[in-house]
Order: sequence, then C-alpha cells, then structure tokens
Amino acid sequence: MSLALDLFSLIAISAGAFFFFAGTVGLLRFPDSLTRLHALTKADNLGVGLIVLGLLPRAGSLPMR
Amino acid sequence: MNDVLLVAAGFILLTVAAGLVRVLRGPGDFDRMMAVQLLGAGGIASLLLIASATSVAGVEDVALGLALLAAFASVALVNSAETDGPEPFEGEDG
Amino acid sequence: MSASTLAGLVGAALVGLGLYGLIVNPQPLRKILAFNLIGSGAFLVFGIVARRGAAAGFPFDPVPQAMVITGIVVAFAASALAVALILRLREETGNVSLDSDAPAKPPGDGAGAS
Amino acid sequence: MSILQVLDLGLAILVLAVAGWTIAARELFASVVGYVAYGLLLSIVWIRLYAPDVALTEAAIGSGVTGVLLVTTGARLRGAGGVEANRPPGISLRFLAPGLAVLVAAALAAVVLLLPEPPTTLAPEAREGLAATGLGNPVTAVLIAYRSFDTMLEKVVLVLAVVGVWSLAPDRFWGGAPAPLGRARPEGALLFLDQALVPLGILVGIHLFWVGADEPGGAFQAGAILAAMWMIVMISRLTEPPRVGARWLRLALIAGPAVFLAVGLAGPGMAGGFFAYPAGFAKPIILFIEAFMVLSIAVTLPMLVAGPPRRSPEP
Repeated sequence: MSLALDLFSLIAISAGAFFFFAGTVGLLRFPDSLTRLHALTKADNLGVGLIVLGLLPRAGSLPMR
Repeated sequence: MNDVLLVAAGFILLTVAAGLVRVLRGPGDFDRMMAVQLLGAGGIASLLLIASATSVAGVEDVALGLALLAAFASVALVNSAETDGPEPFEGEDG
Repeated sequence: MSASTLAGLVGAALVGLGLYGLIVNPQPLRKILAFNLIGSGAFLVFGIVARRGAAAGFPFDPVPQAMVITGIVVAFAASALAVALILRLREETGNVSLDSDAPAKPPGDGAGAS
Repeated sequence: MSILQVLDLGLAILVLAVAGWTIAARELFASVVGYVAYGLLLSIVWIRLYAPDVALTEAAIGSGVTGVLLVTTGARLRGAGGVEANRPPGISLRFLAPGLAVLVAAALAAVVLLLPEPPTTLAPEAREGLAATGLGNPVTAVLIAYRSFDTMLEKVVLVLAVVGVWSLAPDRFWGGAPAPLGRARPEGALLFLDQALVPLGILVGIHLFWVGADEPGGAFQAGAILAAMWMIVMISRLTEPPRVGARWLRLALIAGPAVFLAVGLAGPGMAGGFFAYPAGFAKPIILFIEAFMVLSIAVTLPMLVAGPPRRSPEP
C-alpha cells in the first residue's frame, strides 16, 4: 500500500512540476500578453493542483498511512 | 522520498525563477504581474514540498493564506497599473 | 554552513542592500520600500536567533518569533504613517521632493494653512 | 553537499537577486512587483527556519499589504504629477553609499557568524507558559500570555498610527471619508472575483484565527486576511472607505487593545497578577481577546492604506 501511494505521489508531483515548466516556457516564449496569460493559467491550476494531490498521502491526518 | 520532494521543489523554484525574467524585461506592467503570479503559484507549491520534506507542521493553512494574498495582490496591482484610460483615482473633494 | 547561518547572512546582505537603496534612491516611496527591505533583513537575523534557540521540544524559540510578528506589524504601521506624510507634503508644496531647495509650487487650493 | 543545502543556496541567491531588483528597478510599479515576489520567496526562507507563523505574517503584512499601500499611493501621486521631482544623488554620495552599506552588512554578517555558543534560549520558559494556557501553538501563547503586555502595547501603536495618519488631513475634511481605493469604474471581472473570492477569504480568515490556538495562524494573520478581503471590496467600489468619524469604526479600532487591557486589569482580581489568566479558563479568555484583536487588525490595516480623510463629512 505504501509503495503504491509513493508511486502515486511521484507521478502527481512530476506531472505538476512539468506543468510549471510548461507554464514558464509559455510565459517566456509566447508573443503577446494574452497568450502568456493562457500559458500561465495552466501552470497555476494544474501545477499547484497536482502537487497538492501528490502530497495528500503524506498528510498526517489521513488514516491510510 | 524526501529527496524526491526536495528535487521537485528545487526544479519548480528554478523554472519560476526563470519566469522572473519577464519582470526584468516587461515589456508592460501586466507581463510583470503575470511573472509574479507564476512565482506565487510556484512558491506555494515548493513551500508545500519543502515543508513536507523537512516535516514542518501545519503549513497547509499558510499555503491557503498565501494563495488568497496572491489573488489580493494581483487585484490591487491591476487597480493601480498604468492604463490608457482616464486617471484611476478621480478627485472627489466635497 | 547550516541553513540558519546562511539565512542570517542573507539577512545581513538585505540590510546592506536596503541601506544602499535608502541613501541613493531619490523617490520617497522607493525610500520607504528600501526601508522595508532593511526591516525584513533585520527580522531574518532575529529569525535565526529563534531557530538556534531550539530547545524544550520546540524546533524554534517561540519568543523571538513572536517578537518578529509584532515587529512586522509595527513596520507596516510606520510605512503607512510615512506614506501619509508624503501625501500631505505633496499637498502643501506641490511636489514630493525631499530636497530643501526644490522648486516649490504655491500650495494647492487652500488645502492646508489652518 | 546535500540536496537541501543546494536548495538553500539557490533560494538565498534568488532572494538577494529579487531584492536587488526592487532597489535597481526604474519605476515604482516594477519595483513593487518585485517586492511582492520577494515577500513570497522570503516566506519560503521562513519555512526553512521552522517559522510558519512568521512566514504567513511576512507574506501578508510585510509584503502584501505594504506593496499595495505603495502602489496605491504611487497611483494617487501620479494623478497630479510630481513623483519624479527629485534629483539623483551627488557624485560623492554615490561612492560613499555602497561603502557604508557594505560596512553595515559586513558587521551584521560578523554578528551572525559569531553568535554565542551554546545559543541562549527562552524556549523552556515558553514551554512552561504553554502548559498553563492550554494552547497548542507556542507562538500564540507567547503573544497573548507570556509576553501579553508587549502585544497589547503593540496594538496601541497601531491605533496611534491610525491617529497619526488621520491627523494629517486638512481641517475641512476632518470627520469625512478617505479617498476611494479603486478606479472610477469597476469592471465586471473584478465584481465576479469579489463574489468568488471574498466569502472564501472571510472563511479562511476565521479558520486561521480558530486554528491559531493550536497550529500556525492567529490574530495577526487572520486579521490581515480579513483586511485584504475588505480592501478588495473597496477596490472594486462595492463599498467605500467609511467616514473616520463613524462611531462603529472608532469602536472597532480600539476594541482589540481595550478588551486586552480590560482583561489584563481584571487579572489581579481573577488570578492574582497583572495580565494573569485564571487557571483552567486561560484558553477561552485568550480566544476571547484574540477575537477582538482580529476585528481591530482587520479594520486598522485598510484604514492605514486608505489614508487620511479626503472628503468633507456629510452634514
């Protein structure tokens, strides 16, 4: 069970980090403000969301641990 | 596992720090603000990762507060950014 | 080097940076910003005192931390007062210069002088 | 070198770089944007120092509300020109200032490196005090119980700052309302954000106050969040800054220190000491005081940002 949860954390956090990377590339490379905003919102929502999801199994109050 | 969290935190911090180049280059005020928004999101993410790896208790509420304040800061910055329209604060002397 | 020593050195460097900005930057609002930079550097130095004082089962000494929290709030109150003074100065003299021999405009529509 | 050390070093460089930008930027706005980013990074440094309470206070008041104060003032000053009216410093100052800054920074760095070993600490005393209060968060216990007199006086300082700001108003505006915080025409997106964010923010503020007894959080952080929510509503012009003569405003401003002082003065009767809390009742009394402190802080911070009254009081 613990191994599966660790694997879940790993995948979710890696995916979140990837979205941050993509958001930054978009912010730096896209030509105008509106397209940059578009890239930014992906990083904001998916990046933080996935990382919080990945950290969930490590939260102390979860009885599964 | 802790090392993985720290590497992820470092990676996110590095990417959003690269995004801060937009603060330097601009060109407009709104581009600068967007870079800070990205840093806000990345900062919250790496803060959670670091706190989880070094076992600092109770950072969930800190992250919640930071997220709210990032939204507040962007509202206030948009409000006072220079635009082409009329002056943002009209004089309303009685 | 431990994490807390590094943070303390960052705090010292921030105080230096803020001091430089406070002296060199001509705009009053930027001076207030630089002053806040000095403040946060000093708080950081205080913070490592708290971290080094870890004892009795706490990973930190709560007394300096509580003092830093009150300090941050008082620093904000001081900034707000300084900003209000700048706004009043603009109202009285027509500009926000801190130069004593700056070109002074006549006071705006009878705003002060009571 | 472990991963954590590399991370710390990178964080330190990043903080210093952003701080350098706030000093070096040409315009006020770019500088303040850098300052808000700096506050966020600094809160990660505070987490590394195991100080989540300070991290939230620093991000909320130290960089968030201070940054908003500065850009709002910048926009107000821009309205009539004259922001750039100052001359750059002379040539001698430009060479002296870096020397002085390096000297002060080096002296402080020496202090940091030469801190006494073993470190002095008050943590055991705070631990004893914590046991008496029934709280779980040592920082809150220090603020409200162990060093309660300091915290009360610090609230008085906030009230004095409001008095100072208000007394800078011209006589004819006395008792009136401060200038509006937002643009003349509110925008649709902002109104939508109000509806989505502000109720959530109020909930989070109250939550931070309540968990502050046992976990990171407390009166200052909760008050700052609630203050930020009120300022958002004022920025979108759904409500205007209140008249400074309004009785409810005056009462809300002094409620925190007044209740705190009253409980402190009742201490000798209840528990045999100035600012002493009776055994067994400490926690409810502390939460009672904190509730009024949250109210006072939530009202004080927006009034400090709004500035002195700028409109004549209604007859």
